[in-house]
Amino acid sequence: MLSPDDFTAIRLSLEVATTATLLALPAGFAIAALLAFSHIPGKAIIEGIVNLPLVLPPVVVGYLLLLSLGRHGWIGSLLDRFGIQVIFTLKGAIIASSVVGFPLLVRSIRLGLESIDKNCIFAARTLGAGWWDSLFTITIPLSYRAILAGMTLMFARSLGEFGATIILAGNIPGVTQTIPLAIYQYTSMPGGDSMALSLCLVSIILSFMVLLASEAMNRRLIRN
Amino acid sequence: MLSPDDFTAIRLSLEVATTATLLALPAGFAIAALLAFSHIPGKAIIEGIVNLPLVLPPVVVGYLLLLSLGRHGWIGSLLDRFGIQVIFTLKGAIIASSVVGFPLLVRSIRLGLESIDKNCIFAARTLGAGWWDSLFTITIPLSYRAILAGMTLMFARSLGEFGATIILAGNIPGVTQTIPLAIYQYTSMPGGDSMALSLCLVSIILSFMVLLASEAMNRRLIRN
Amino acid sequence: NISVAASMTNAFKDIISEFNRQNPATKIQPNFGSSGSLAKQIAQGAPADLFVSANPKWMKYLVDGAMIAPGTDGIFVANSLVFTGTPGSTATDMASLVTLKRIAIGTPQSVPAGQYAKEAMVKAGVWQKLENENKLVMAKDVRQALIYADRGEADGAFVYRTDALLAQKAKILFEVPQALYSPVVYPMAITTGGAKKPQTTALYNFIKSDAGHTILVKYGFKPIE
Amino acid sequence: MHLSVDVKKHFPGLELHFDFTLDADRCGILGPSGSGKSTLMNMLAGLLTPESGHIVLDGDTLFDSCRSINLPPEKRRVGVVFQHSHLFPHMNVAKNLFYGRNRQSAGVARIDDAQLIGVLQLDSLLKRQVTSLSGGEQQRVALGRTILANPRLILLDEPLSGLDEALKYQIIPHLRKVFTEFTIPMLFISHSLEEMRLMTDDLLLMGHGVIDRQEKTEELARGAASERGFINILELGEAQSINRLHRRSWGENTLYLVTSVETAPGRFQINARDIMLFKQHPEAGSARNILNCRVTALRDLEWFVRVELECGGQQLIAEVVPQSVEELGITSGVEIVAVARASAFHRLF
Amino acid sequence: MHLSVDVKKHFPGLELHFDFTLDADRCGILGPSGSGKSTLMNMLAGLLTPESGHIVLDGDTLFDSCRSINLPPEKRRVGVVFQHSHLFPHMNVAKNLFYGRNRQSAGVARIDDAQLIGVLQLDSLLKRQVTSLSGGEQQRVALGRTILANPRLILLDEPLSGLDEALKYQIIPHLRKVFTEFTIPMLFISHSLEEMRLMTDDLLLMGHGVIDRQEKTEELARGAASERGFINILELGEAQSINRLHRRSWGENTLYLVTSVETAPGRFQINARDIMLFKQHPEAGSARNILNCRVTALRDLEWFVRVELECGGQQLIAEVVPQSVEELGITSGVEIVAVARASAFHRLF
Ligand SMILES: Nc1ncnc2c1ncn2[C@@H]1O[C@H](COP(=O)(O)OP(=O)(O)OP(=O)(O)O)[C@@H](O)[C@H]1O
Ligand SMILES: Nc1ncnc2c1ncn2[C@@H]1O[C@H](COP(=O)(O)OP(=O)(O)OP(=O)(O)O)[C@@H](O)[C@H]1O
Ligand SMILES: [Mg+2]
Ligand SMILES: [Mg+2]
Repeated sequence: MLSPDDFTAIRLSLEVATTATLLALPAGFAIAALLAFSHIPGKAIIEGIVNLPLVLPPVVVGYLLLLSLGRHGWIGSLLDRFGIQVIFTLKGAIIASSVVGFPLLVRSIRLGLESIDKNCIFAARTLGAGWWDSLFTITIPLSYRAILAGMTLMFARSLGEFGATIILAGNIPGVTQTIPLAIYQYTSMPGGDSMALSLCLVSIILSFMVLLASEAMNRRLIRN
Repeated sequence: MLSPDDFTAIRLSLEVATTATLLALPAGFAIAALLAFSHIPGKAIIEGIVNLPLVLPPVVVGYLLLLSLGRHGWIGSLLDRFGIQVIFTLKGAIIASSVVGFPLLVRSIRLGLESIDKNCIFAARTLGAGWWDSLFTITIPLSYRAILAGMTLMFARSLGEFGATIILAGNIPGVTQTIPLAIYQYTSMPGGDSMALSLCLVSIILSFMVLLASEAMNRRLIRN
Repeated sequence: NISVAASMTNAFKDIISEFNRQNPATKIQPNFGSSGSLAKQIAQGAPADLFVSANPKWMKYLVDGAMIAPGTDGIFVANSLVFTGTPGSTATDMASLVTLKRIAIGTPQSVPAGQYAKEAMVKAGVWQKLENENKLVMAKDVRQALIYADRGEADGAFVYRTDALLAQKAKILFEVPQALYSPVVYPMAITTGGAKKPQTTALYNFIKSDAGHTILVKYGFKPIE
Repeated sequence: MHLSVDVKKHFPGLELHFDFTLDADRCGILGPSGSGKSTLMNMLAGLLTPESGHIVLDGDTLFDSCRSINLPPEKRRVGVVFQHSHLFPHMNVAKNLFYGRNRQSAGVARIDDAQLIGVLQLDSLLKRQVTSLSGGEQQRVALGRTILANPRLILLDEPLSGLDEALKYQIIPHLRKVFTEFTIPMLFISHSLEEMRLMTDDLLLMGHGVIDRQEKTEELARGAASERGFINILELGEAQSINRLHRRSWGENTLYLVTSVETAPGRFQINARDIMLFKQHPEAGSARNILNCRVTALRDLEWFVRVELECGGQQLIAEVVPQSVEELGITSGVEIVAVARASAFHRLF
Repeated sequence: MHLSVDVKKHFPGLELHFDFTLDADRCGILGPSGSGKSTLMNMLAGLLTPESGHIVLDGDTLFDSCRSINLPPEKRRVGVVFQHSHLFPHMNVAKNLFYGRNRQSAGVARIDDAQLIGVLQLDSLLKRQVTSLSGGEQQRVALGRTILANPRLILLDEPLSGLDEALKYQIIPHLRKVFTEFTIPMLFISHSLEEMRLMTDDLLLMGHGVIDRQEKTEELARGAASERGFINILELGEAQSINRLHRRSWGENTLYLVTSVETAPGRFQINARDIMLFKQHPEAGSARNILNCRVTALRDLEWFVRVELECGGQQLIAEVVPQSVEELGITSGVEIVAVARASAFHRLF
C-alpha cells in the first residue's frame, strides 16, 4: 500500500518533527519562563512576535523565512559563508516546523509555569538551590505536564506542517518531501487519492502514538 | 495602500475568527473538562480525535470537511434539506477555522483546569454549590487565564487559517476571501508582494490587539 | 535540482526515470510546487538548475531578475482549456454557462488556467453576467477547481485537458474554442546556476528530444518545437 | 445530631474502618497524627467516597453502598473548615464569606452576618484579597464562610491551630455561642485536650484507622486521672464580689473564687490534686478556701491515694501522695481540713 | 548570631518598618495575627525584597539597598520552615529530606541524618509520596528538610502548630538539642508563650508592622498576666526513690515529686498558682514540699499578686489572690513558707 517513497516521507516527517520539537524546546522554555516570571516591560511585544507564525498563513511564514534564509537574505548570506545551506534541505523543513510550532510550545509551557506554586521554588532556594538548580529540580519537574503537552502539540503540528515547508525546503521526494508534501503530490495525480488517504492514516497513527507515549510518560512521572 | 477588497477581507477575517472562537468555546471547554477531570476509559481516543486537525495538513482537513459537508457528503446532504449551505459561504470559513483551531483551544483550557486546586472546588461544594454552580463560580474563574490563552491562540490561528478555508469556503472575493486568502492571491502574482505585505501587517496588528486585550482582561480579572 | 510546476509532476517523474536510465551517473532531484513559489525560491537563490513553469509570467519574472541563462527560455509544451462537469449537465458551450449556478475557475490573478478561462468568458460575452451574479468560485489552483466539479459542489470548472483526465466523476463537457483564449504554453529555462553544469543541458535537450515528447504526449501535453 | 457511620476505605499501608453511632451536638475527634481524622471528615462531607458502608445523619442517608446512595457534597449540608483554609483566591474576603450564605434558601438564614463578622474581627478585611491575608486571617475567613452557609453539621479540622492564644480564647466562647445558640452540631478535630474540653461534650477516640472508643470529654479528662488528677465538678451559686474575690455558695459551704466576668450560677471544676489536706486548720495561709470534712473512703492508686470527702453534705475528692496519708493518719471516718486556692476553680459552663 | 535589621516595606493598608539588632541564638517573634511576622521572615530569607534598608547577619551583608546588595536566598544559608510545609510534591519523603543536604559542600554536614529522622519519627515514611501525608507528617518532613540543609540561621514560622500535643513535647527537646548542640541559631514564630519559653531565650515583640521591643523570654513570661498563671521552670537533679516518691535536688533545696519513669536530671515546670504561701510551717499537711523563702518582689496583676521568692539561692514565683497578700502581710523582704504538692511538678524534658 505504501511505496518506498512513502516510507522515506514517513521517516523524514518523523525526523523533522522530532528534531524541530527538541530544537525548539530550550528556547521555548526560556521564552515561556521569561513571559511567566519576569516583569520586564515590552513583554506583550515579545509575546506578539512569538505568536506571529500562528497569525500569519504558513505560506507567508515560509516566504518570510525564505527572504531571510535564502542565499540573498541577511541570515542566509551569513550561513552561506560557513557553507551551510538551508533552502531545499531537511534543515529548511526543520526550521519551518520549528518556527510554525513555536507559539504552541511557548503557550503551553507558559501556562504550566504560571500554575506552579512559587512557594515550592522559594523553599528550594532557601535550601541552597541556585536559580538554575531549582529550575532543573523543581520548576521543570513541576511543569513537566505542560512541557509534555507543548511538545506533543508541537510534534503534531510539525507532522501536519505544509505551507512553510514547501516554500523553504521545497518538495523534493526523498530529500525534503515529508508526509504532508507527499499527500499534496498524490492529490494532484490521477487516482492518487487512495494513496493520499493511506498517508493521512499514517499521520494519524503517528500522532496517536505520540499522544499515548506522552500520557504514559505522564503517568510514570506521577508515580515516581 | 489597502484596496476596498482588502478592507472587506479584514472584516471577513475578524468575523470568521471571532465567530469561530466563540462557537468553539463551549465545546472546547466541555471536552477539556472531560479530559482533565473524568476517568473514563478511551480518553486517549477522544484526545487523539481532537488533535487530528493539528496533525493533518490543513488542506487535507479542508478536503475531509468538504467530503462530509459537501452537497453529497453525509452531513452536507442533511443540511441541504434544511436549506443550509456551507460550501462557498462564510459558514464554511468559520467551520474550517473552528475545526483547525479546536485542538489549541482544548489543550490550553485542559492545562488550566488541571492546575486548579481541587480543594477550592471541594470547599465550594460543601458550601452548597452544585456541580454547575461551582463550575461557573469557581472552576471557570480560576481557569480564566488558560481559557483566555486558548481563545487568543485560537483567534490567532483563525486569522492565519488558509488551507482548510480555501477548500471548504472557496476564495470568493467579498464573500469568503479572508486575509490569508487575499495574501495568497497577492503573492501568487508577480509584483503583488508589497500588497501582500501590507495585509500581513494588518494581520500582525490585529493579533497584537487581541493579545493586548487579553492581557488587559487578565489584569482586570486579577484585580477584581 | 530542477523546479517543476506541480501540474507536470507525473510527466516529469517519467521523464526523469527515463533520463536516468540513459544517464545513470546523473542524479536529479525534482522540486514540485506552484509556479509562483518555485519562481520565488529561485529568485531567493534556491539552487535550482532547470525551471519549468506553467505560466510565462513567472518565467518573465525570473528573466527580468537575471536568474535565467540567456537564450535558454522558451515554450516547450502547450495545453488546452476544457470545461468539465458532471455528465448530463446543461452546459454544452460557452453561451450555456449562464444557466449554471456555480462555476469553478482558478483565481484569474494567480492561476493561469483561471486567466485563460476569464479571457474565454470575456470573449464569449458571459463573464460580466457570471461575475455580477457571484457564480464564479475562485479556486487556489486548477486542481481545486477540478475537485469542486468532481464532487459536484460546482456545476462545472474550467481546467486544462491534462487535469480533466484526473477526474473520477466529472467528464469533459466541451472544449473551449482555441479562438477565445491565448495559447496555453509552458516555458522552460536553465537558470544561471544550472548553466554551469553540463548535465542540465543534457536534461534540457532530452526533454526537447523525441523521447521526451513521447512522454509528454502520454500525459496529454502538446509538445512545441 | 444523630450520626451513624460504618465506612471502610483502603490506603496503601493503612486500612480504615470507622464504625460508630453518635448522639451528640458537640463532639470531638481525638487521635494521633495520621490516624485518619481528616479522611473521616472528607467522607462525611462527601469529598471522598468510602469503599463500602453507610453514613446516616439525622435519619437522612448520606451514603449507602448497598442502596447506591451517595449524596453530593452540596446536598449534604455538611460544612467543613479545613486544616488549610482553601479560600477562593479570585474573590475578596466578603465574597468568600457570603459564598455559601448566598446559596441558602432565603428564609433560613439564622446567623447574623454583622455579628459573626464582628466576632471573627473581619470587619476591616472585607474588601481585601484573600491571597494577601496572613495565615490566621485566612483561617478566620474560612471559619466565617462555613458558619454563614448554615449547615446542619459543621466539621472543623484543627481550625484554631493557626490562631494566636489571645485570639483563640477570644473566639472560642463566641464559637461555642454560635454552635449552641443556633444549635449547629459539630465535629471538632484538635490535638489539644484543652480546646476539646472547651468546645465539645463527647469525644471519639481514634486509633490508626479505627474509632477506639467513645467517651464524654469530661470523663476522659477525669479518666486521665493517673496523669493529671481527678476532676471534681461543682455546682456553685451566684457570685458576690467580696474583697476582689467572688463568693459563691456550694451547698451549705461557701467558696471564694477568683473573679471572672460572669456572675451567674454555673458548673465549675477543680482538680483533686489542687486540694490539700491538713490535720488542723492551717493558720495564715494564702489559700482562701478551708473546709472541714470527713473522710468517707480511700482508694490507693499506686502513686496517689484518692481520698473521698464529705463536707457540708457535698462530695469532694482529693488526691494526695501515699506518704501524706501515712503522716496525717488519714483513714475512713477521720475529720480533716481540705484547703483549696481561689484560683483552683475553673468554670466549665 | 548577630543580626542587624532595618528594613521598610509597604503593603496597601500596612506600613512595615522593622528596625532592630539581635544578639541571641534562640530568639522568638511574638505578635498578633497580621502584624508582619511571616513578612519579616521572608525578607530575612531573601524571598521578599524590602523597599529600603539593610540586613546584616554575623557581619555578612545579606541586603543593603544603598550598596545594592541583595544576596539570593541560596547564598544566604538561611533556612525556613514555613507555616504551610511547601514540600516538593514530585519527590518522596526521602528526596525532600535530602534535597538541601545534598546541596551542601561535602565536609560540613554536622547533623546525623539517621538520628534526625529518628527524632522526627520519619523512618517509616521515607518512601512515601509527600502528597499522601497527613498535615502533621508533612510538617515534620519540612522541619527535617530544613535542618539537614545545615543553615547558619533557621527561621521557623509556627512549625509546631499542626502537631499533636504528645508529638510536640516529644519533638521539642530534640529540636532544642539539634539547635543548641549543633549551634544553629534560630528565629521562632509561635503564638504559644509556652512553646516560646521552651524554644527561645529572647523575644522580639511585634506590633503592627514594627518591632515594639525586645525582651528576655523568661522576663516576658514573668511579666505577662496569663490566664493560667506563671509557669516556673526548675532545673532539678537526679531522682532517688524514697517512700514511693522521687527526691530531687533543686540547688540547695530538696523537692519531693511524684514518681515517674525517668530518673535523670531535667527541667520541670510548676505553675505559680500551685504554690501556696503560709506564715508559718503548716503542721501535718498533705503537701510534700515546704520551703522557707524570702519575698524579693511583689507585682500586682489585678486579680492576682505575683510574689517573687528566693529560696536557698533559687528563684521561684507564686501567684496568690490579693486578699491573701493582705492577710499574710506579704511585703518585700518578709520570710514566708512556700508549700507545693508533689504532683504539682511536671517534667518538660
Ligand atoms: N490519598 C492517599 N493515599 C495514600 N495514603 C493516604 C492518602 N490520604 C491520606 N493517606 C494516609 O492516611 C492516613 C490518614 O491521613 P489523615 O490526613 O486522615 O490523618 P490525620 O488524622 O488527619 O492526621 P493529622 O493530625 O496529621 O492531620 C495518613 O497516614 C496518610 O498518610
Ligand atoms: N502581598 C501582600 N499584599 C498586601 N498585603 C499583604 C501582602 N502580604 C502580606 N500582607 C499583609 O501584611 C500583613 C502581615 O502579614 P503576615 O503574613 O506577615 O502576618 P503574620 O504576622 O505572619 O500573621 P499570622 O500570625 O496570622 O501568620 C497582613 O495584614 C497581610 O494581610
Ligand atoms: Mg488531618
Ligand atoms: Mg504568618
